[in-house]
Amino acid sequence: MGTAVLSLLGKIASIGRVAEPAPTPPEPAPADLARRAKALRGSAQVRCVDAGSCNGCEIEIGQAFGPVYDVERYGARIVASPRHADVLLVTGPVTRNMAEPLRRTYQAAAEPRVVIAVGDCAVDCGQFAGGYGVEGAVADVVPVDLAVPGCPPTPDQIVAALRRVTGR
Amino acid sequence: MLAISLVQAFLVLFGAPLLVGWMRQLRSRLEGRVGAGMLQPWRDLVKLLRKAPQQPEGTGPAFRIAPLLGVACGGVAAAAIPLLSTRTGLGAGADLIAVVALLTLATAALALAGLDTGTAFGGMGASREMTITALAEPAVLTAVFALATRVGSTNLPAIVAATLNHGARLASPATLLAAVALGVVVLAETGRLPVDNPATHLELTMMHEAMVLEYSGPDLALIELGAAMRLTVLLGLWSALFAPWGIATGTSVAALAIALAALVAKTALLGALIAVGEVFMAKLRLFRVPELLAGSFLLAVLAVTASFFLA
Amino acid sequence: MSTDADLLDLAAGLFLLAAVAILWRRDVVAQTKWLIVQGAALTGIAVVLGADERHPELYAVAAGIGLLRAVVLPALVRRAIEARSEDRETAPLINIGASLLAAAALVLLAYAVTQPLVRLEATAAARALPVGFAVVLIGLLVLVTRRKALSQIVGFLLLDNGITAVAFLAAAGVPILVELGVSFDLLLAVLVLRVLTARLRAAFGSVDLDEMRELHD
Amino acid sequence: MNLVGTGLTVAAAAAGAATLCALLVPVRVRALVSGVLSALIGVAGVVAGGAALSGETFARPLPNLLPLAGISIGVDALSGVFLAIAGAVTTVASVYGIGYAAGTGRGRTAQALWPLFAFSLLLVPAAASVSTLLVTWELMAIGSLVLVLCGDPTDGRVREAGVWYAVMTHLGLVVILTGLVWLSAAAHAQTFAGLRAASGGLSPAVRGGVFVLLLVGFGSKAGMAPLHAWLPRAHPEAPSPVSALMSAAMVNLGIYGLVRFGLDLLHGGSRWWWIATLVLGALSAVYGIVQAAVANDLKRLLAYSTVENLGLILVGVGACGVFADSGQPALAALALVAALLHTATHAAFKSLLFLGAGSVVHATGIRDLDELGGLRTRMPVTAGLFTLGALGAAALPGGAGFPSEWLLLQSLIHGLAVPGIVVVVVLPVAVGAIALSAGLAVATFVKALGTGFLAKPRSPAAAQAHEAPASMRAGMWLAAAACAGLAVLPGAAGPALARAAAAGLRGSGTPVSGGVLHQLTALGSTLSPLLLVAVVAAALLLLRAVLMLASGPGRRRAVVPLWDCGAPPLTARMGYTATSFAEPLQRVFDDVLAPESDLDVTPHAESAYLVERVAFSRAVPDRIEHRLYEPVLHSMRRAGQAARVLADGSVHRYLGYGFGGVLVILLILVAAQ
Repeated sequence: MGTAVLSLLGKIASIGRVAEPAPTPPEPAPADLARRAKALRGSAQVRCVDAGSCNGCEIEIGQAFGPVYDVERYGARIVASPRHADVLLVTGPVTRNMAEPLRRTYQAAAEPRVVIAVGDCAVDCGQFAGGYGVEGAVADVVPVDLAVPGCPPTPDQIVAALRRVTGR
Repeated sequence: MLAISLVQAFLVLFGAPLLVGWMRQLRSRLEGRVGAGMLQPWRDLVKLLRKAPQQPEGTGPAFRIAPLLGVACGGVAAAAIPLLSTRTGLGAGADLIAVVALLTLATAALALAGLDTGTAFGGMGASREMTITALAEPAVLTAVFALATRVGSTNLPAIVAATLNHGARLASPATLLAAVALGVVVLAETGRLPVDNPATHLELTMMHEAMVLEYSGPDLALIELGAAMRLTVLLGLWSALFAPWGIATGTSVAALAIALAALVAKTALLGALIAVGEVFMAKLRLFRVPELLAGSFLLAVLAVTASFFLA
Repeated sequence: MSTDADLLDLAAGLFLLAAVAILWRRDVVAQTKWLIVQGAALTGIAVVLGADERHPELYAVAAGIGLLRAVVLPALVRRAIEARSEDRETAPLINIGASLLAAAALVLLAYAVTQPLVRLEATAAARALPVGFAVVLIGLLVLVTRRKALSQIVGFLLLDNGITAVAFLAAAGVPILVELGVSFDLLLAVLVLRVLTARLRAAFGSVDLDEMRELHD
Repeated sequence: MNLVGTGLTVAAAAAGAATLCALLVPVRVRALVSGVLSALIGVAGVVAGGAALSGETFARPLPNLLPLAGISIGVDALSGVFLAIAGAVTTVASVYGIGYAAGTGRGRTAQALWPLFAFSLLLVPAAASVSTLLVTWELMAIGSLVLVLCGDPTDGRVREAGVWYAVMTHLGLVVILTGLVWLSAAAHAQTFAGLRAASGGLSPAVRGGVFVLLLVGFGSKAGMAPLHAWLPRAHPEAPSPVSALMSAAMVNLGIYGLVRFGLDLLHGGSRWWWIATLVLGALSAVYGIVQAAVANDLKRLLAYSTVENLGLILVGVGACGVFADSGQPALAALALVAALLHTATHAAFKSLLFLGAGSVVHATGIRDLDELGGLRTRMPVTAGLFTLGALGAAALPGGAGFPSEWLLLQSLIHGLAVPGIVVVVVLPVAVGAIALSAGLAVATFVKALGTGFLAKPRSPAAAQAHEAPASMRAGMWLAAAACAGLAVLPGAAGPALARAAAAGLRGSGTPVSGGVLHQLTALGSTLSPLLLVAVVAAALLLLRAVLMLASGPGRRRAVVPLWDCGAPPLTARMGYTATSFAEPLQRVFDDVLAPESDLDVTPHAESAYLVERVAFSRAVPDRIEHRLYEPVLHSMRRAGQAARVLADGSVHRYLGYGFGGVLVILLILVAAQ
């Protein structure tokens, strides 16, 4: 306590807000997704599933939830259990070992639920297409609603995708 | 006055998520974020209530009743505590020990629900939560003892009214020590830092969160609402005991309006204190928590003795 | 009840709280911070007594105490700590929880023991007497149950604060000379301990008293 | 011959009849007939007790029944409490016992002894003279001992428990005997009336000495630490109805002895008696519940919880003594009422819990919580009723234990009006102890319920459990009704208990007048459990209805698989067992419990670095037993070895010993003249 607290307070005061100003909202989601997005009423609990990615996308997702991009301001929040989740952020090509867990994660999330495939690998297996351990793209295992291309996609792409779900 | 009790209950019911939202908003501002706004918890609740209800295989009544019981106990406690006026409806039921017991009942029910799932995390959370609750009890009741002896009753309205009539008592060491002791317990019972981290996503460090991993949809909404109400009720109780300014002793509308403003201000202030404090605090190791609670028990004992050899 | 009495009670309560906190915290730096608080509380007690019993010279004593207890001695301890940053954690012989419970028992004991004195005169000072006594006992507890020489110094200071408080509350303000004498030999003691620990550290690299046992044979 | 007398007579008749039937009636209907008759004993006891509580008294000497002293029966309101409790528990346990005995074919001896034991439980509080008390006490001890041994003769643990129980209960009897003989010799009286009149004139030293002896003797029967060692051994091994009768009715009589002699006949005595009682009570409460929290044998857990609750009752009795000694009749009465009320509530929920545990053992043959689990689906009634009992034992709102513990705390809180340093020092500690035991009780019974009845079955036996037969369920329902009644309407028992308290404090120079009783109700009536329960229930229903409306019609819960982190299967071995649930608590109280754990790693044959098998075992033995009893037993064994040298089997030597003894006595006589 004491000096440490004061110095930290000083930092907080001097730095202030680090979040960047909100970019223009993205175009609304496709129809079927829009219906569910409306049901979510501007709040999206997010569960990340690494179906076999190189962790590049995880780093970007981490950035998206960090103070600078701050997707939480749009009502998205990471949760610890798929039971609590409305949105699954799936990254990487689905490996044989992760196919079943991914299916079960999808089952565990209560309706209405949204699946976002993050990164080229998730969209179309990218680099790893046809790899011996690869089951396929995320869409081959669970129904995908939104795709965020890029290797890795930039945080604001991820933020944009989540904003289309929360509609804020 | 039954009306006052009902007002209090609904006040807490609707205000609790706002308090949580306020604390989260403050916290994210301190972290340099923009924050989701004070209404976010309500958005979450409404959404969860609309989601499809699920029942995990092999779970039974305990799992289904616990969320309801959490909210119900929170509401009854809110109705019993003199938040707005000392003339609450449950005059006889508004007993300090009874209120504490009610909140413990809700905790026990949730722990049973956690065990009912039969998953490792549910059991883990239940075991830890009950350990903390069990060890917090002595500090609570001894502090209650210290407060009750001067009034000669554990009836909450009586205690609050007595404090309102003798403001000087608030400055006495006994009250201060009891305040610190109960403050520590409130942190422990509401699962805030340094006892539990409400924002953790790592199962192995969870207590409260681990118990509710199986809940989803409306049940989860009730669980979160219950937790928020618990926090609000305990903060309201604390402020009623140690900062009762503004609480009406009658039932006149003007006095109640003032009391309402005072209540909002006090609760918001306490919430802000906790939120700011959590920025500077790390979670204690599970087996350091008993030390914390033993310390608060010691403070409570000091409060009892102090109420004899001082003031 | 007069406001003076209330203030005295407050100061006494703070005094006790600081002792408890010192027992509670593991970090010696935090303990020294609480020592400062306790010194301030002690000064407060002296001032209130001075105002209460119209002893202007007590203000001087209070000033001296404030300077010594709230500034000089904690500063010395801090210096000693900065000299050796590695043993800031006190390694208690009995775990913190147990020693806290023991402290609770000690406070009750202090209360029970000092009752006859309190009954003699019903002044606020007399009623606050058990606080001082309790702090003496807690100081002894710290002295006994802490391994590191540094935290023992802290315990020693705690003990002395308690003695001073008892002297004040019992005798309603000891003569300046006594007080100064006590404080000075205390100062000496601290200096000696510091030198000693510095030497030991130079010789053995650590100030864990358990390891000093080896010096016997 | 008023209602009390009639009740006792009927009970005696029923006891005789039940015993005869157990011996003569063919085995098919034996259980039914003797069970019904034993239940009749209980009902008669309840009637007698109720009559006594409503103010009737009954006294009758039966001089010819026993040579020399004769038997004298006397019942007042205080005895009434314990009569009623013992009777009620007997009724419940007998009804339950019908199905239990039919199921396990409990032996003829057991069924013949059961009524006698039950009747002796009614006789002890009805005794009105020292000799009567001692006789009935011994009857009770023998009866319970044989019934314990009826558990399972082949089981070694049963035999061991029997030995422990036999030794300790008879040592207790010897101590009580010494105390009472000393008392009546000093007071030149052996009827209670005579003692009450005479004991005022005794010297404080004598009365103090007598009280210490009685505290030890009665305390050991009441499971007061450190004399509790027999309880967690005997209660689990006995057949469950017997456990219920012992744990809910028999141990109470230790309390009765203390109140009757200490407060009534010895006139309250001096303050240190009661401080000692209070402190020992607080110690038993905390030690008992800490042991219960880490126990994983269901019945052992319940037995330790009995130690805890009797400790709480002792705290109440001690507080009552202290207040009475410092001239606070209202407070003394309040504390005693709290103690008696807790005796009643404890009897209710503990009999329910032991009967529930009995059904579990009956259905699975398992007592180890680690191997149970998932019983809720197969035996719903037992699970539901056990929940009610657990709620009571955890002293949570809606549970039977809540009002009584609340009242106890009230008496202590008001007690700080009493002057005296010791009081001020002791009461906060007592409150802390009560609070800790209350908190740990919640954890303990969440464990018992959650790992025993919820979750997944952890053994085949638990998976194939079956609901208890009708008569056993009926017994549990009766006990549950008692629990519910005491939980929501404890006030109904108020006046009766106040009368009992007045009777208990009669001797101690603190007249409990009508005014005091009024004060008492004023102190005690600030809580209305009924209101509390009703409001919570109303809130629950309201919430449920609102949710129904909000979610709209036709939204049914979709049954989904448990979240297994994506990696099936989720087996019962992954769930938390009772041991793992209690592990944090056990680590917190390590210094108190001193658990013995043993890790045995067997390396692989080829390499010392490859582990082939790891065996881990942990036991939490009763530490007091270890540190206090084993040294004593050891030294006694050594003494025995030494004595064997003297006894080498030669008849002449034995005759020589006898002759020498006679000579010594003669010499003493000569010297005395």
